[in-house]
Amino acid sequence: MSREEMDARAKERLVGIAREWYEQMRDGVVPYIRLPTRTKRNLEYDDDSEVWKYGDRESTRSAATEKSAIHLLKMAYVIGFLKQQLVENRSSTLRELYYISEGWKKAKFAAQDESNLLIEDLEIITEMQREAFHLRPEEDGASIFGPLRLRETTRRGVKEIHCQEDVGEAGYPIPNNVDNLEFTDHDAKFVIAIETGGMYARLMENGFDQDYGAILVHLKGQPARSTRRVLRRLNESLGLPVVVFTDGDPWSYRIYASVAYGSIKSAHISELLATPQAQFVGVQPSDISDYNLPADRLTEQDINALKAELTDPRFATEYWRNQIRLQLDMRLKSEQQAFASRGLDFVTKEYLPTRLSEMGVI
Amino acid sequence: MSREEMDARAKERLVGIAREWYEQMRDGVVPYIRLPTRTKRNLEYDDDSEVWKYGDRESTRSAATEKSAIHLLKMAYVIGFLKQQLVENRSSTLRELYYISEGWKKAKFAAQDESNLLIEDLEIITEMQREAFHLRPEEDGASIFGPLRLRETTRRGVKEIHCQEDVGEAGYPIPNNVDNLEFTDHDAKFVIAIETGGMYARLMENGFDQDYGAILVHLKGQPARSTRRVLRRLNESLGLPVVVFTDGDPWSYRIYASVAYGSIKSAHISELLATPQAQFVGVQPSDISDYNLPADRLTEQDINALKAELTDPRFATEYWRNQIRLQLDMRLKSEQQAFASRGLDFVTKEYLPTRLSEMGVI
Amino acid sequence: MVIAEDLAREQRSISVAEFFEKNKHLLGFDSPTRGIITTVKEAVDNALDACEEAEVLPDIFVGVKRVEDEVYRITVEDNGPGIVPENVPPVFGKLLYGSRFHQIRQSRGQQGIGISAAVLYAQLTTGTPARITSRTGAKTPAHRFEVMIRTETNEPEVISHEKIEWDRTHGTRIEIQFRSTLAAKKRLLDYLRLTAIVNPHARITADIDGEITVFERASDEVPPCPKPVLPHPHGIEFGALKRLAAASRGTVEEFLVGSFSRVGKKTAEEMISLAGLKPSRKANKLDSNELKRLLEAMQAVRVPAPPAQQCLSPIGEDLICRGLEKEIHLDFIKARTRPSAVYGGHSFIVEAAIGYGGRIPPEGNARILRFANRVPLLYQQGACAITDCVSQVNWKNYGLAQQGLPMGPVLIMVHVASTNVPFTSESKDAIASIPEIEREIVLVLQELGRELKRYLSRREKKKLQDDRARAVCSIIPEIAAKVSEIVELPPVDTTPIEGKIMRKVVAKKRTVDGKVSIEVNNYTGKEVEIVIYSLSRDTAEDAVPRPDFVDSIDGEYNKVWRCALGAGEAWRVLYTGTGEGTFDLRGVDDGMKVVVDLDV
Amino acid sequence: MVIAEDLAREQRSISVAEFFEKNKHLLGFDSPTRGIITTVKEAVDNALDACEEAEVLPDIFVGVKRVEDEVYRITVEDNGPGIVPENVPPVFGKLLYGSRFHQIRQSRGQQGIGISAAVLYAQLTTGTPARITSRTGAKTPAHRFEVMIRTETNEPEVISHEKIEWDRTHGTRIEIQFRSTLAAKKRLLDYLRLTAIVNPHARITADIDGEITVFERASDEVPPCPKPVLPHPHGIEFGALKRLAAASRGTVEEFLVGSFSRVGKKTAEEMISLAGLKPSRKANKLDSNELKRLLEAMQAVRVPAPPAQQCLSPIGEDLICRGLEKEIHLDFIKARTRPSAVYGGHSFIVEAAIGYGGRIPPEGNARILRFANRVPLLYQQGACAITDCVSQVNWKNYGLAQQGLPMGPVLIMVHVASTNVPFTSESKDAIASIPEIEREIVLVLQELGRELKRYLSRREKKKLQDDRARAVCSIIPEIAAKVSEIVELPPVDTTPIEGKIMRKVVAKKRTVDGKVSIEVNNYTGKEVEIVIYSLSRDTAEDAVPRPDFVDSIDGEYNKVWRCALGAGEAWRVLYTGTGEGTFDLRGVDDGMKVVVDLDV
Repeated sequence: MSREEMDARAKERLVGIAREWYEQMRDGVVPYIRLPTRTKRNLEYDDDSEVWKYGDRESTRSAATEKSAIHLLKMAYVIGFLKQQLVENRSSTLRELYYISEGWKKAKFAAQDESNLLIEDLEIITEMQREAFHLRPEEDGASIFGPLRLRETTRRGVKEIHCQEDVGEAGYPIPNNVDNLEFTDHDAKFVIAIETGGMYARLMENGFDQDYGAILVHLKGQPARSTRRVLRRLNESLGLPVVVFTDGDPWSYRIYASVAYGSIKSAHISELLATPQAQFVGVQPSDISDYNLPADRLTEQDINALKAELTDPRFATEYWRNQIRLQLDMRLKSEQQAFASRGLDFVTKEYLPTRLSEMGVI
Repeated sequence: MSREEMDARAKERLVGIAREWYEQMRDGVVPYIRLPTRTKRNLEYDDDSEVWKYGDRESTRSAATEKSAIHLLKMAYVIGFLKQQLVENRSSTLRELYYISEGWKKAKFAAQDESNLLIEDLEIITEMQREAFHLRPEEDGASIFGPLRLRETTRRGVKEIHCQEDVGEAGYPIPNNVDNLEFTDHDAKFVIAIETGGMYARLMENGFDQDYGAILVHLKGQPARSTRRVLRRLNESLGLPVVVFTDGDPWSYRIYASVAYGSIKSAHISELLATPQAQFVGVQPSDISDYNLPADRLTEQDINALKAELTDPRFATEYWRNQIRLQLDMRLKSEQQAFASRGLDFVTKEYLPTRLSEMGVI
Repeated sequence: MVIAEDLAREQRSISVAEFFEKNKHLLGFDSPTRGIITTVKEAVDNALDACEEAEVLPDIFVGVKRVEDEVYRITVEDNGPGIVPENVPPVFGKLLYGSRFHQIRQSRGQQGIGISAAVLYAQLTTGTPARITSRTGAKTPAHRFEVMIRTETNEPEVISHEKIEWDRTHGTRIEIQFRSTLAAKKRLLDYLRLTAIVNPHARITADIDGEITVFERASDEVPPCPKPVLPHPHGIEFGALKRLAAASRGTVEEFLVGSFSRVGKKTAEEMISLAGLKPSRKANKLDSNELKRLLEAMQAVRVPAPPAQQCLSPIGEDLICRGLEKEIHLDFIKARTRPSAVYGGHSFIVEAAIGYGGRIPPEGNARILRFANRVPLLYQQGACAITDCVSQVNWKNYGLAQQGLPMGPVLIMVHVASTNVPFTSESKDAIASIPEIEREIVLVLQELGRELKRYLSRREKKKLQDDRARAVCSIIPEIAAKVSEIVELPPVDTTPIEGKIMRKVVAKKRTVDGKVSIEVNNYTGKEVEIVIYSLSRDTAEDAVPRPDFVDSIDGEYNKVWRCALGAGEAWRVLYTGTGEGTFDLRGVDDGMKVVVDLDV
Repeated sequence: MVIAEDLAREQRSISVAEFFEKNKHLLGFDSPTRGIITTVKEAVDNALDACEEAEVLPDIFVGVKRVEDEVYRITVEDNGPGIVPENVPPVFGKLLYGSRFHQIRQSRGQQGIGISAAVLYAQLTTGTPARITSRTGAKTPAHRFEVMIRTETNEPEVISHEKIEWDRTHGTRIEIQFRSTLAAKKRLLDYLRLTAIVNPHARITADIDGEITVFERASDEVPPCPKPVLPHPHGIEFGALKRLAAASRGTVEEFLVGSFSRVGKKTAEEMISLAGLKPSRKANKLDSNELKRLLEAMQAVRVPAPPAQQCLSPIGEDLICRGLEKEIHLDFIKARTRPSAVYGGHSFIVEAAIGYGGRIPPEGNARILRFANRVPLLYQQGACAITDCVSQVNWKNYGLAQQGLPMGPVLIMVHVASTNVPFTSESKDAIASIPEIEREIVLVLQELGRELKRYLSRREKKKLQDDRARAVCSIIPEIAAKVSEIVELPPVDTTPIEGKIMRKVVAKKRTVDGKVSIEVNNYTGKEVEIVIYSLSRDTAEDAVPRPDFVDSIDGEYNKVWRCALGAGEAWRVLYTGTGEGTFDLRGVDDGMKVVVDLDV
């Protein structure tokens, strides 16, 4: 689809929402909107796309209460603004949107969170991504280092970049809008997504990308949408296996889950963001005992998060149940850099080769 | 200085510390170490280098108390480890160092903070930077976008990169060790360092770099050492004015101060990190009222931070005192993206041109 | 032996007056300031008791006047039955002399200590006698006495006695002089106000050093005077039983029936047989062992509760509310009188009230008003079972903040009426913690808590609804405006929606393709009877349903439909026409309806 | 008039026994469980008072024995002076009869109510008389009485009276029967233990239903018996003055000097002239106005505080500590007796103690022990001025946690001794809040708080020092090892440093270029006298300073130096030699020295 076609469709769908409200009010109906319930319990596995999506539970927001009426009013203002932006071919960040609402009186956002949630609602209703509304995410993009050549269409023209040869030690930074990205060539066997910068640099220093034909992707914590889309595309269009290497704690498992299955917040666009084939490397709870890693005691929050994961459909496999129960028994967690306690080379010379060949990746 | 010479000097200085202790103990003296007091009150302006440095106040850590004895023991272990690393030509992150200490029994670090502070102590004593000990910082480097060509020496060879032409929309990411960086050419009139990603993208989208010959540097909050060193070098070796554009709150003024004057934590290497000529653009407290920007009320912490700044020698100018007092009167703060409330182009078409020409930069 | 005899020489009897002179604080005379309040309280208690016994509507005067530097004259005068002259000296000049000690019934004073203690402390601080004026009826003269107490013997000493003229036909007046201060003036007025609240049939006039305050009656009915009852068999102890039996002349059966309340012939027989005694035995011939068996039997047999109706005089829910409302402005007030209950053979009734809002300060602890036998308790709030019970109740359940005591604009009033109120000390400041009484207090407070909660949540709900409806009606038009702008169509009318949300009756008229439709929706919660008027040139001959009435005026037809619409129901009429003309709905308050003519 | 006469017929006098029978709780007999404790307490108080008056070391037996289902016999027997037979019936069978009521001095019992109230309640619950055995000396027989109280008249009724044989030569034994339970057994023992603490000269043997507990004496000295004193002119009220004056036979001057304490001729003259009276006037002829002037004058003239030494008997700091330590294991104990003070003309003395650690539970509130006139206060802790004062003190200043009361393993004991302890009620459970007394209590607690703080911070400091020194001496060798490894040199010896840090005396010998040096550093805080021995083949003829003594043994020379080294001083000797041989330092404990021979 061309950019113009995409813009026209986005505008049409946004205005469609307003049109429905118009008709409701004309018929004496208090305007309302229906949305899928955005909770863990309404996540369902979609066999076709192999990702987790929202199920059939819906909730209705009707302007019959003050809170919901204000919500609809804000949504109306946002639709109006986005329509204008599309007409003028401008773009903006969510934060800017938040400040623009300053002039909207009752429809002014009280906090950034609110405008973010509202944009997610619009994504769900229109079945389009915020980028289609010309909204720029502000999240930090991650970095890529490895045998990959790509082409990025920027406002300043088309750039061709090789992610080992044309970049500095910090690698290639993933732009916000990966729709403008095209992978032209590669010499890789798999992609390894890494949670922390320290480990990313360790793999680079130790030449892991060269030795094993790996594309290193630094996730920078909970990965941004753009990072997740790049991973999915590396997997899908280049056919490369994707593995995820994180710390060994419940929050890191959620990082893996958001790469592999999509997150609850963005279940409406899981098909674009999730990489169902992504595999978890570690740190596994069993690694903590197997390698006697330096570990911290689980906090109350950690334990609660692990218990929540036991009821999370995305972790409903035997592998995860065993690992999580093991961790709840041990009451310990470790970071990925904890492998340093066994020497700086241990992770690239011992742990990863063993683990990846077990997993059948190398 | 060659890499080998640099390594030899680092090793010599580190071992020198141990030698001193050896001699103290041989003479029946409880081993000790002297360090400048690292507080705001011990910051002094150095007329020669035009930066703030530690003054003459010193504190002594003597192994006569358990806490200090443990500290010295840890320092001894770290010196031993770094000596070894230099001998073997390896490198590591602070986090890895922290995990390596696992095997050091009594000398094991209780928290990451502790190893960071200890490394800073060693920097002060040896008058060298941690990079010289082959310690990699883990901080996120910032990004550059603008008419600048540079050459980076990486483990994988030398790369030549132009920061508009050879990079994607995310710009050029600054590597951890900027000693390996060389600026080869540029077509810029000044450098603008920007606190938030949203504003960085706004300037890029609006073509501010092209229209005004600006090198955009995204600070990503409190700037990393590598970012501050890049700014200093852009100023010093290319002779470009540096301006800093942040949010309008006390924490952001500290970002400016750390660029311009150095931070308290790193006053021992201010000469390398600080850019005394850097000027503050905004958001100024007076902008909040002049442009009627959307603003939040100052919190108790904000107010305390502003009051602390009134006693900070780095803010002891009439300009800053007036601005800070004005803000304490208004009890308001604004973010830089708050300019969006006056339209998406306001900041690049109105605010920055006016402000920069007032400042004599354009 | 020498020592014991030495010691023996020191031994002697102590008069009860000496005892209480030394232990002032036990009777509430621990400070000069407090002395005034205690004196007024004792005198007013006696006045109210006397009026109640005489079935007179009390009219009481209280005066406090400075006579010299630190000396005050306290005067309390009533319109009661008066005191016969022979009794004036012992009533005022002897501790432990009175009429109510041996009676089992609710009364304010009981021990015969209070007023004579005031006389005792007055003479202790100023050396002056008490002056009492009393008259028992129109046909007798008034007598004036000056009385002191001989501390060593606890006997009255009459300093002077004369017959005088008095404008009152009956009543008593006491004047005593006290060394004191007026620091507690506010507290004294508080005491009188509280007394007025629980004695709504009394008028009290106070003259505090020239400043007059009148507490008017809230009721003109004299409450019934409680009648003495016999002791209850479950409340008797061995020593008392032994004494009663020794004084009896009849058989055991006669003794039981005649000396105890609620014991009939049958009950007495059951007790006697359970005790293994012959009913014909004389009660005064029973030995200790037999009496013990009898006592056990008396406890074992079921006996109805004592006749509380007769011996107690609760204020009643209505009069409590009236009394409180008269003196304190409140938004909400509810009172409860519990059924009578028993502890250790003594009847008691707990009454309580809870007030909210009005002029009660919205911050801080709830105000707690404690009463026992219609007497306010002013001191030692912290040591009182009432306070303790108030703290025990979980007021958070009832919508109040609580830190020990409940907080906020709340007033809690508790009245314990009993034939024997268990005070923690003779100064009668606080009720002792007796489980049976505490249980009743907690129960009544919980009942009232539930009432309060109902009130608060009704209030909260109403407020929320109003807020919400108002907000919605100001937001929906804005949504409509913005949405209309986005879809680039004329502004949409939102009045029907507003009606729906405001829970009103909404009538809409709309004409499409030559057919006029009028639709009425009753969004209120109640059935409404409405009349729809449509004045236009349309004849509406094909209207379904047909109009109840059509009136032709200058070529226009006024069509009238009547209908009853249940809550949530809709009514609709359809007829051929152009839709011009006027249209209205009647039968519902203007505030409750929205009429929208979409053809205009 | 009819009404008044009706009412008059009901009026009658109430006996004090009736009054207290009805108001059991006022004297501490509100529950059967508590009744036992109150009875034991009253009897033990009387026994201790009697022994004190007779200057006998008390030996008291307390027995509680179940005689039937719920009936207990309570026995208290002492070795006091006994009671003469004529006085036994009124002492035990009449309320308000006693020897100490009119005396101004510290005593446990005072009102003459306690023990007869116990007799009253015993007969009320079981109908049995009290049995009293008493003997006043070896030459007289013992008398046994059975006594009851006629409630209506408050007069004793002797049921039986006989002379009997008794193995005691003097003493009193009372036995009464009570309907009760033994639920409060622990509390009863607590009461006896506390009594033993504040009466360290008493031995108390308890037999609670067969279980024997003996509280032994901590002291064999009989405390002096407080002597009665005359009333203090500042503590007199008008009524009392009037009464005293009326009873006087002499002149005003004689009256003042003879009837009041601390009033000499000069003071009396000052008062009389200030009152504008003639000194020659007879006191009993003064009229009310003159007496008022005299009273004012008596208040105006400065008079020394009452003679507390004579009329009060504090326990004393030493005996308080011994009493507490005997019964409770403590790590720290400190007691303070304040100077005597006055409130309302009554002398009082506050004593207190604070204990820490030992067997006191480390969690929860501090344990508070309250005493008045050597009697423990068991009930109503919350209503007592002592508790209030404990809460008022900011214990956080003294190193204790505090939530209202201080917390942790702390015991706080407060004893108030007075000629007239102001109780909140006649059950004598709690001391009323009198500013003068509260001030003294707070002051003594603050004094003790400072002592406690000193103790705690000494303890803390010592602990820190030890911890630190131990830690340092285990870390420094590790630093040395690591540092030696880094610099690639032989391991460095760290024993001298350890000595320095452990605050020891460190002696080091080192030989460089044929010169032996011995250096001694005194790192302790005290001067030490040391002797240095160096046994080697070196003659040390050029030693500076020269050895005090050289002994030659088999070709070796034992060189001996003596010196006194002040804290922080160093001593050094230098001589030519090889440095071989042995070397030692004496005169300091092994634990206090470090000797390092760097030549070995």
